Amino acid sequence: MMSIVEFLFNPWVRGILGLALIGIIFFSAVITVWLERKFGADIQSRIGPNRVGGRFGLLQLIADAIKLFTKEDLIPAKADKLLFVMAPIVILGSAFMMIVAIPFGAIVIGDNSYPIAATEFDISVLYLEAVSALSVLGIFMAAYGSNNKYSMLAAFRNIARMIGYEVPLGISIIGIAVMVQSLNIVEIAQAQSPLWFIFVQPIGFAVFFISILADMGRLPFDQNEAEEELVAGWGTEYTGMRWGLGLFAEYIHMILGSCLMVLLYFGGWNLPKFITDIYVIGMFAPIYWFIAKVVVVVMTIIMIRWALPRFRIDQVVDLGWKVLFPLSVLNLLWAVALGLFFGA
Amino acid sequence: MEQTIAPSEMLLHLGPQHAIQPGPYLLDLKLRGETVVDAELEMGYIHKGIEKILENKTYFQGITITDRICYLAALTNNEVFCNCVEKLVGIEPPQRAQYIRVIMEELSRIQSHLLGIGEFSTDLGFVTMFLYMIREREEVLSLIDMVTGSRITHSYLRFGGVREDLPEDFAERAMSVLNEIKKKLDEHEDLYNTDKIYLQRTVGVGVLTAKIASDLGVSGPPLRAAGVAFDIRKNEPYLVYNDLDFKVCTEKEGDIFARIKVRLDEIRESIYIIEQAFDQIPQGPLFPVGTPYGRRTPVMRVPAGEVFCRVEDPRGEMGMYMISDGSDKPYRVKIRGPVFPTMQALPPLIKGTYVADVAAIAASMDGCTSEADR
Amino acid sequence: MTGVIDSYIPVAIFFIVALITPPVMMFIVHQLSPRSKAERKLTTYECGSVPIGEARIQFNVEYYLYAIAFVLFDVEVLFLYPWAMVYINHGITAIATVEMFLFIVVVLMGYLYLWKKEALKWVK
Amino acid sequence: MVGILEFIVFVLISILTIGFSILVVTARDIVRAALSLVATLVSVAGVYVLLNAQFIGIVQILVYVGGIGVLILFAVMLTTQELKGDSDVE
Repeated sequence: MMSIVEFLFNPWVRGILGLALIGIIFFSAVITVWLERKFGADIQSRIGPNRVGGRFGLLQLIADAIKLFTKEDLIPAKADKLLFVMAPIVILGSAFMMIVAIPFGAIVIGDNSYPIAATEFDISVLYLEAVSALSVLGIFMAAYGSNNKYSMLAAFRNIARMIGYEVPLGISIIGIAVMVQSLNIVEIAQAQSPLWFIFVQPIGFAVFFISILADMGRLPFDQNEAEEELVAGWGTEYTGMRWGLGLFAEYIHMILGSCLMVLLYFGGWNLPKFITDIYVIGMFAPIYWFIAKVVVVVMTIIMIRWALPRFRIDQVVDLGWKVLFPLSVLNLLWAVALGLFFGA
Repeated sequence: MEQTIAPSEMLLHLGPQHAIQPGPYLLDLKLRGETVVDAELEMGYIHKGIEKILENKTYFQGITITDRICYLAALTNNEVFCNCVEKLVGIEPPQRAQYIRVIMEELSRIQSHLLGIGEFSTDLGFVTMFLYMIREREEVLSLIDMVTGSRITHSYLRFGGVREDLPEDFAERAMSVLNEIKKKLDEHEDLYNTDKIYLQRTVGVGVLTAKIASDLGVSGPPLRAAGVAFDIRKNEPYLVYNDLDFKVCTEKEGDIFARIKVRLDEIRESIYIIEQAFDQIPQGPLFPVGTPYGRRTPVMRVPAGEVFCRVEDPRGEMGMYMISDGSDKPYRVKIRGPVFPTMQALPPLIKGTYVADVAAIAASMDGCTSEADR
Repeated sequence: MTGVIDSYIPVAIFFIVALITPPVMMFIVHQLSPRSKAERKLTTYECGSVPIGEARIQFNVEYYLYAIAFVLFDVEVLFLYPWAMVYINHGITAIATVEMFLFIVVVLMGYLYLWKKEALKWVK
Repeated sequence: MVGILEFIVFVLISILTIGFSILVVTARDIVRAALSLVATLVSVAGVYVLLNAQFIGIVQILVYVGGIGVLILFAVMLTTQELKGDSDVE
């Protein structure tokens, strides 16, 4: 038994097995695309995709995949071909690199819990923040590469939004780190086993939630893809799969953002011991529990998308600097006070 | 607009094929960063030559053509055309026909405003509201469909009357639908009035002052939102609007919020008008008795003369100038549509705003390119 | 095979996979998708009009002060991370807390200065 | 074995770093140069991680790519770009 665990904890084995997570996340991104349409349709009291067939229009997914794979790949004549080709790699790479550090639940055997993550290191939260910022550069590359005015406007909006929300996001994460005295996401998740941090730091959660929505570019903050003025944002010149890669990266970002939210504020996968003690079922129960929470968060994000109009870009940046930044500092002070009270 | 571009400026075409547009037109923007420095409007991409076509069709055939001026206001376009011919011939529709016309035109106004508000909502990224509006518009279209037999191009009006009488239980069914819409409208307006993002995006943005509006000849909701109580139904009543009680909805601010508010209010006013019309509608013939005019008027010669008529379109003042030389076809038809002047107000409005506001402002004017280009 | 560095081996594996995936995908697409030649297809999209001027202009970033402020605050936030790890249970709680409080106050002063000087305004 | 592996990785990262830094000075499109600079900084982050200074490595990415990189792009976009003309930038 121990030897198997040891084998599984070999970083090489872990890394290669972890690649399966990419497949799973990719697949759940596809599911999320469908969910977004279907759930959105429910909110708007219409049927949604139903023409292709399958129960609940599920075959639509396959139809979409076929479409993406068989569309002609065009590179505009005026494009900077190198940047144009590299951009989706950077955008998708940023999403993939995030998957490494996120634990997707855990398997509990006896008193030990083994998080399902490709790797585990001390500063994974910081790492996630750093890697997710890379996609902004990818989007800039796409815009500059495709030499399209709408794309350029979109890329600059994207950067403006990033510089507005990265700081509050960072400070709200410090608020968590101060309580746990760790930046390891597994430890942060486990530290919440009696009490979720959303109840401890409601302000911090609000800041984090809004910032991560902005980071993901979901609707009140999707100025970079406002089709009413910027057509398709950075992806205007992209066709078929090249665009599809960017789309998937976006949805992967959304899922990973939701995972992060669950891990930081909704208690991760932790379950009371009497549940995890049940043989076999208890072993995997944390995974289901984690997935259920992530699904709820994803649904909430989708709901927000269909329920709100869009901010203007200057209003977005104002919100980040003038409201969220002070709030996040306030939350930090509150977290320090709590940390001193309980930690010392 | 000057074609010279400073190195830090960008000349961006919005259109002719763009998501903000109900039809193709070209909006050239000169941008400095996100700010619109200069704007130019170019129209005429879907000129259909309707005025010329009308001159080459008999009067009766012309009715069908006027449907095509604007697909959202087919009934009012019919009305202005029939009005002109009726004035030239010197007949007046009987009371019942007039009431039916009022009912149908107000229904048409309701569906047009619903679509206008909905389209505007999409341009703020508020797709759900668009679908809610469309859902309610479908109900209204079904009502119109019950009477006219078609949803978009009705060809319902005839010289001196209307083509069909109302179905038997139309009043009850219409009122039940309309009351439902009124209830939903309260909900929607509540949402519009309280949503912080919506208010940030609309209040004080794209202010059309009464002066600019009247200088450019803007009419309809954009003008009324600027505080000018101008409504042909009140100022120069046609049909039986004199006998009906309604108020002209105005707002003072002239911004996007006010324009949408005026439209929402006008839907309520229209419902109120329809309610009264159902109460007051008399029994009687659909066409003036003792005249040859009826559902089918194959060849008619209209006495020579000229006439100008105007009605209140959902988008404003719809005028038609017609010269007859005594033959079976009009000698000259000139349409004064409400949208062309409204569109002219766009460049001054969007100058100095942000790119994101362009979509919102353009949609809040509720232009119908089809009608502007004719 | 122990050491902190080992936990970065999966990161490296993922990095390589992230580099390889899109080209592989595009290779499949190239096998499946149709090819056709037409000059006009490769023109820049601008709502059906012929673009006037370049997209790569000297872009007027009205909000560059935000960017500078962002770099400053980003770095300042980073100083807080190590502090958050060690300020308790290392015998320096009192002094670390006071010092960090001072640090935050200084940062906030800078923030207020920015606000006062209207650097946090989209268009000046 | 670890030593050899580390050495190989180090050599790879060095080649990347040096290659990108050469691109910074040779690229004629100024935005390409800026992006190469960012790529250089990312590779340097790899060196830091290899030196067991993970925190510095990630701070490198966060500050230099997220912050400084964007600032450089802004600065570059504010300049007049007369340096265009890489072989496939037409």
